[in-house]
Amino acid sequence: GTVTVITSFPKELTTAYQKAFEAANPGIKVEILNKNTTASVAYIRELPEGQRPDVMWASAPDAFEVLASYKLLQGAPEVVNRSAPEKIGNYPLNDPKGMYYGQALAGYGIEWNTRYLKAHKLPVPKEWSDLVRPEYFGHIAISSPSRSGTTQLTVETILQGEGWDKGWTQLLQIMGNAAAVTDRSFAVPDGVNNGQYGIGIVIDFLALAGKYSGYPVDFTYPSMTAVVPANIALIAGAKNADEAKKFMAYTMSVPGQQLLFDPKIGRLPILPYSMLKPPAGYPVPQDIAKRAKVQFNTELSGQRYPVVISLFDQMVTFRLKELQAATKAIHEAAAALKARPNARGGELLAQARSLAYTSLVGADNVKNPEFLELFRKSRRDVAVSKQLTGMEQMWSEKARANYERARQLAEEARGLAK
Amino acid sequence: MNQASLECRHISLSYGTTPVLRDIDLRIEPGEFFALLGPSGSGKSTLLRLIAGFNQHQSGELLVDGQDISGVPPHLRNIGMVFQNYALWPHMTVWDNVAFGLVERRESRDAMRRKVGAVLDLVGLAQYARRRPAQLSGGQQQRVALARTIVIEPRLLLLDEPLSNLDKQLRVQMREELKNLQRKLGLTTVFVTHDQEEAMTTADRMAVLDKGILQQVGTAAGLYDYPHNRFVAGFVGTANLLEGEVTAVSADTLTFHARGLGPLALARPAEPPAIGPAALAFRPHQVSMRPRGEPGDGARVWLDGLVESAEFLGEFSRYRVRVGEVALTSDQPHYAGRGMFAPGAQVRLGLDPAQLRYLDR
Amino acid sequence: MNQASLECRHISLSYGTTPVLRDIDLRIEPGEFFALLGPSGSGKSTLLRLIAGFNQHQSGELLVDGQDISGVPPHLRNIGMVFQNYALWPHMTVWDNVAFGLVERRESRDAMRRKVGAVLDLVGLAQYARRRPAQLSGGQQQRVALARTIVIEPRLLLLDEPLSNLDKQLRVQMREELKNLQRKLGLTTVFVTHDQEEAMTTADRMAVLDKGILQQVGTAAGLYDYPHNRFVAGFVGTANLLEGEVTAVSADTLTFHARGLGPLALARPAEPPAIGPAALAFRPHQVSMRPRGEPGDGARVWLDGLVESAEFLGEFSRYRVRVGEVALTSDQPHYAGRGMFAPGAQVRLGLDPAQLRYLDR
Amino acid sequence: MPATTLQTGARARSPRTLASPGPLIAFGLILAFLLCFLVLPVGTVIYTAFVTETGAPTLGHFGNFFGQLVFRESFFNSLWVALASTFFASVIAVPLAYLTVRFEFRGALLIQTLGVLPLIMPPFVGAVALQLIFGRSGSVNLLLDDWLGFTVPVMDGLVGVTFVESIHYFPFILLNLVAAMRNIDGAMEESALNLGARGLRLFRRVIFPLAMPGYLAGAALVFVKVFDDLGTPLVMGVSNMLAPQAYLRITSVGVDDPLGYVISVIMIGFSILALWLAARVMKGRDYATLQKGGNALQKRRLGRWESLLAYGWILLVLAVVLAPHAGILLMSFAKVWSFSVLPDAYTLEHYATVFSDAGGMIGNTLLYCLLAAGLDVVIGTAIAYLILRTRLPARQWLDWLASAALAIPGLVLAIGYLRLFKGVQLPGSDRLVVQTWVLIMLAYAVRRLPYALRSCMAALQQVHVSLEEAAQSLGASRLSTMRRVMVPLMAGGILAGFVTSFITAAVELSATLVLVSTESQAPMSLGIYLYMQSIAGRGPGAALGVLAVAVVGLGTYFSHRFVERSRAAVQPSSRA
Ligand SMILES: Nc1ncnc2c1ncn2[C@@H]1O[C@H](COP(=O)(O)OP(=O)(O)OP(=O)(O)O)[C@@H](O)[C@H]1O
Ligand SMILES: Nc1ncnc2c1ncn2[C@@H]1O[C@H](COP(=O)(O)OP(=O)(O)OP(=O)(O)O)[C@@H](O)[C@H]1O
Ligand SMILES: [Mg+2]
Ligand SMILES: [Mg+2]
Repeated sequence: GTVTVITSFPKELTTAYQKAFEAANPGIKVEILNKNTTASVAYIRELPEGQRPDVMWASAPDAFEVLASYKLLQGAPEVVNRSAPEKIGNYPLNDPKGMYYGQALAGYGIEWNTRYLKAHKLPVPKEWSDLVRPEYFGHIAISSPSRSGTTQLTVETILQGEGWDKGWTQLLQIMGNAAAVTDRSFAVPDGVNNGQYGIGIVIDFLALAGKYSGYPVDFTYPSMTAVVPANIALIAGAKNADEAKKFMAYTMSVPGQQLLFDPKIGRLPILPYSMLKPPAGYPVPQDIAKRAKVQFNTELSGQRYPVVISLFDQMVTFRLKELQAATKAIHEAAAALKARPNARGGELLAQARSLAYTSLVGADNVKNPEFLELFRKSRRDVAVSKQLTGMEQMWSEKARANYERARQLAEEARGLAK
Repeated sequence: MNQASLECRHISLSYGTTPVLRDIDLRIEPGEFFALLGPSGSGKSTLLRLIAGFNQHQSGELLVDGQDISGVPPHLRNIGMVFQNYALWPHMTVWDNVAFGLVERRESRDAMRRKVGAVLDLVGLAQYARRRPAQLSGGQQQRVALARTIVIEPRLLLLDEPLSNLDKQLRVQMREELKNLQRKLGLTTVFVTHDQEEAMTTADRMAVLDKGILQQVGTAAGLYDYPHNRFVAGFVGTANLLEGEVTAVSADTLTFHARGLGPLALARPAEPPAIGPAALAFRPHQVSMRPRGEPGDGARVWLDGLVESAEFLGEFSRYRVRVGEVALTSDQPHYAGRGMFAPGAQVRLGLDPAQLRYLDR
Repeated sequence: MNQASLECRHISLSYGTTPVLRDIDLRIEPGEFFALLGPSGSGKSTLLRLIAGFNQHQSGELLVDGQDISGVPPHLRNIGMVFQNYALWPHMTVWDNVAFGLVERRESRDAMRRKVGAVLDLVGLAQYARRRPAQLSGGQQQRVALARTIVIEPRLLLLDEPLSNLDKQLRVQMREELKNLQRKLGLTTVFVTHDQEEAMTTADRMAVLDKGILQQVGTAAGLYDYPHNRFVAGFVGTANLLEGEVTAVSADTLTFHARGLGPLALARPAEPPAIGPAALAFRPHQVSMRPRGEPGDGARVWLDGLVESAEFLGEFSRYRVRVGEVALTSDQPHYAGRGMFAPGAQVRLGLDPAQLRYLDR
Repeated sequence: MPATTLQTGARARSPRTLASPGPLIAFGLILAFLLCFLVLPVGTVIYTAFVTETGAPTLGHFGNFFGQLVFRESFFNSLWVALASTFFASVIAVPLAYLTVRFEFRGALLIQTLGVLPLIMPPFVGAVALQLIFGRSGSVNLLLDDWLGFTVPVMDGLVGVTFVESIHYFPFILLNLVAAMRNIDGAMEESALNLGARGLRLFRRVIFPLAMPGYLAGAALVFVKVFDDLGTPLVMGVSNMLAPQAYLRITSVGVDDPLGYVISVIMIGFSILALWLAARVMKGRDYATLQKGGNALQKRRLGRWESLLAYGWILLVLAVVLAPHAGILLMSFAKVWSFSVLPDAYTLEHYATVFSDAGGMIGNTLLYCLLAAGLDVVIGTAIAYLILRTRLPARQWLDWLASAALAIPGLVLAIGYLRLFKGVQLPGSDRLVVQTWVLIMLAYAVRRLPYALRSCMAALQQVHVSLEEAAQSLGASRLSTMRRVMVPLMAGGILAGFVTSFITAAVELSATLVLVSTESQAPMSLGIYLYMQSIAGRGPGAALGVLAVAVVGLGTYFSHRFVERSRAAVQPSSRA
């Protein structure tokens, strides 16, 4: 029979698995349906039972959550390779509810273009905190967490690592240096590769693929990172569930995992390296996870997910211009004050910083279950939608006002430094 | 034979709020060759387009062979029309333009070749068959438009100034051919023309249209000799009109008081007009003209006048002669070598009482 | 005043390999009103377009006021042209169409309003100023085209059948206005027409073109009375042509052997033709017609004939009369009530020797 | 014949309507098509905008929309960008069209074809290529920085979007304008010349107004397209515009935000408004010039300086608008191209990579797009005819409906298809409709219909109605008149419509992504997307892009050749 796999993964990866699996299982054909995550979810949802593809294979955990919530996934615990660990760092490899399973690992980090950094005489950043420095102004790219589940995890990692308030301050400072917040996660590594951006906050395999393809780029995992699984799941109402399970099992088997080391794929396996033959110098996920300072709390992440992405969009994605302007003014004021300190100026600058880099939602608020509950409700309810859009509108207005005020204060401060 | 009668019953049409045709009542007999005359903008084209099905009347009935065809779409009417602006298809050759209607009628290739060839010969364009309309002169284009329509032998043929861009010779020849064709096929034909001679020579009957109103319908001689009103008198041929009043009618004379000229004692016509305002109409070529000195015969009424201008028109010369306060036109046959009256010459004009018409409208 | 002379020197032009104008040699004097006659497709439009600058002659010179303007682009020639197909701009109102040239000449608003108003009055379209061309009748469109051109008072005015779609009355009126305008402005004007009467009444001189060759140039009477060749005789007015041979010329008589008719003894004209093949031409209205019984006068040559057909043309009736083996045309003035000769009638035709022309080409 | 007359005469009593069944049937068929493949599918998705969670109708979402700062901003940004892009696109297209149509111009055909190429810029590749050339670290800026020490941020923010949109969509204007100008009767120009107009004034007062239907068709398309365009702002990272906002909200995984659909509805409304305004401008005017045998505009010679200027301008414009294509070409041969003016090294490998896949994809693209574009011009011509030549009530609705497709995100349409045709089997087989390529083709046809429609309308507006009446009076039925007279006369415009539909369908992605149900159905646009989704695949993606451009470009060139040739026959044989 034919196993239909719906996936957002690049062709190199899917083709490699397709060939290897077909060779290992004569008589079973693999049909790859390549769609982006949104299209995949829509496609599966709209097909009648019995006509759906068999396997969903993608990075973003949120897509799987959505499919699960529509009862479009079907547990298949028997395919899980028991040799794999239960958790990577603090992150459970498989869905606690047993609907989808980690098949490979990926970590978020910093990618940079060496030529670009050289041309702009910039040092190589190592940690998230490096990115707040003024010299990186206008050189950083990130994709929006509302568009990319993995970016959301990165943001959440920072928030959990630094604490809500401090985390937002750092995040906003980094974002003030951003050149762009892209809507496609792929745009970030792509932009770094071709030199449009100097630095990108990206998922490791995309950066590594660039590096192995000969681009002048490099990648590092900051100490505060999360290693998260890419998932695979069996779709409910699949045409060909039995053979599909075979395919899923294959991807998690030793030969299946070994494929991940291919330079064009460049992903981290879930199996311990003792069972595989990793190339020399290949990053070890367990090590990265161990190094990481964060104890990632999946539940917390899940709870405040809608708040975080919405807040991020209102404060950063849609207000990037204003945030950039404020940050620029702050950097300039800081530089000026450093050369000629001025007490009043310092005060104003501090005020500006606090205005620009403070989250509009307090740490208490996010812990308030009612507040969180509001974001869980369906936006199709007019009243809810009204409340939510009212909230978003308020954030948006406030963010704009704050950034504007911060810019003015910083300029004032800079004026005082003369 | 393909004869069809055409009848318009109380047809009215307006473009927006502008009335263009008003209560047109007209019957054209099967096989008749009917001319439509009228000044520019009087609604002639509109009437033809209405018959062909491109305009819709707001009231009235349009009957062909007694059947109301108001709702029939143009292509089912089998009414051929030659458009005033030719409307040739620029993307087709002359041949294809002409063959168009035959193709629609699924004629055999042979029949088509024969018919198109014949009609192109008829209009004298056989050697232009492979050209496109843009490569033809205006008159040639007009002939293509004509050929295209007559080749399908419609049951009713509408011609909107089909010969206006042709020279006289070709025109005469074409209209003779048209007439022959019409006779041969018994085609009921309605055609619009500005050329009075054309109308008179070819048409069995004709109608004069003015401001959307049918002024008079009749034979050429009928309209020419017995116009119903001033408009027709002036429009069909040239007419001298003396405005004035019939003041008295006796047993054998009639007194007409012409404005600017004074009373005239005239012979009483068979059907004398009513006492009251009227116009006296007569044709310029029916006016005799003599030098002032020469004696006139008694059968005519003689008026003294002064030549104001003289024009040579080929067959005749046309004089404007001032008589009292009015200017009359007089046409005199032209003979080479024989002198013309010069402007300023003193002359006498003789009116033939039998040719005078009294118009009260 | 704006008078310009126009001279064509040995101008030839072909479309591809088809020669359309051949060695045209023509001089038009400043202020002259010049008519161009010729059958359809003879090259009249081509010649006008050439003068206006839209066609390029392959050889020869085109001089205006003595200067060769062959290379001057059309918009700099200041030569107004009325196109045979009107070429009105459909997206502009009548007013805008007419004002177009004035706008190009940067006239003041006031002057523009005045001039456009005046010319629209002239062509009788003042109340149509706000319409678009598509809402006008054919004749109205033609008048707009005319107005648009004369309003700019060009130094040379070219008219390509400017009145062909107008009725007779309007035509007469328009051509009088044209003529007045032309006189007032002293505009040198060349116009193409199919209407011989039009050409004769308005033009100072005229030229007849056939197959791209200038056949004759002269005044109306000159062409009419003394045509150079058969073509001109037949084209300007109607002519009876008797083919045959001049067999003898004596002191006061001349013998013409007409084909199909036999020898005729005629008075010797002042400039007698050479012995040899020739044609005898005379005008239908110069042919007297009597019933066979009536005696004819001795000044004419009388021939017996048989009426073949009769047509009523308004001012006169036209008869085809068979004489021997040829058919002659005879026009007789029409009088209401007076009978016409019926087909089949036995008649005598009288030719006036003074009006006979001998043509050897 | 009399029998037919009798029947028809009896049936059609009312004197007002020439009710022959043909137009009614056409109207019905088109309406059914639009209902099935546009209104209903979209309705099943977009009704969310009008209902609450429980399904009760509401307009509350619209209220919520207008309260939002982001949306007001987005609206004005979109409007501004659309207006500016229309303006710049006109600046590019109008001179190109005028120069090549009215003057004897070497390579006019080539220029007109090259002028269409920008449309064939596969999404993603085009943006990437443009970044490589004009981006912050693109070739141009690197050179500028090296030599002059400054950079030009043409690719940033709204300016960037405007720049990209202008050079991407000006062919809409070019194509339609060229077709329209070719339809002008030469005598129109001659009489203007004769009255002393020339050069720019002649163009402004006569030629351009007469070509107005074509220009407006093109400009309206550019405006609406840019207003509704998603791809460009998305890849340029500008989210404060309407289309991205709608997209972001509709596609955020797991969030079913009705505001996304509200935005879609608003975009549809606004697009229709724009088209309606364009139609108003034309209303009551007449553009038909082809009537008396019709001579086309004559080509004239340019003077030496004039031609120097003209060629200079054209080369400049072409250099800018073809930059992305140069970029793609370089990319397809590049080993690595990063932060440098030109690639580091070249290779043919990428072509080898894609070659195995390319055949099938080219075939699919041609199959879907030719069918879709064919369907579009047929429907487009029919709608144009119904609107301009019949008095059917509500015929204008067909136009509005069809044009609404411009504003509908491909994703929405595709989801609608899946939803509407769920479980429907292909007649005569057990295959599901949703798993065949038919839906992909139909989605293309529906989404590109507005392009074809605008062109067909423009073309028909220029044909004098008496040409058609003449055919009818010779016994040609409406259908036959269409086929034998109208369609040949409209050929230029129809071709323009066909080409635009074809080209834009060839690069359509959003609906494709959802609707492709097996690998073997993938068209080139999807292939390119897939390759471009991986770093290592950029080269092969670009190579496939080059193939796409070549295939579609050749198609365009030959169709131009075809029309030009049939036109040459109409031109007078000699002009000295
Ligand atoms: N573009 C062309 N290509 C080839 N031949 C042409 C072209 N235009 C005109 N002709 C031919 O040139 C000849 C002269 O044409 P022209 O238009 O000058 O005639 P005309 O005297 O104006 O005739 P009409 O009185 O019918 O308008 C005609 O035989 C015509 O067929
Ligand atoms: N589309 C239209 N809208 C408004 N008025 C129109 C329209 N078409 C024609 N007319 C007017 O209707 C009247 C009659 O037009 P029609 O074309 O029937 O005249 P015609 O008798 O054929 O004149 P001509 O001899 O000049 O061709 C004219 O006054 C014209 O201006
Ligand atoms: Mg008319
Ligand atoms: Mg002509």
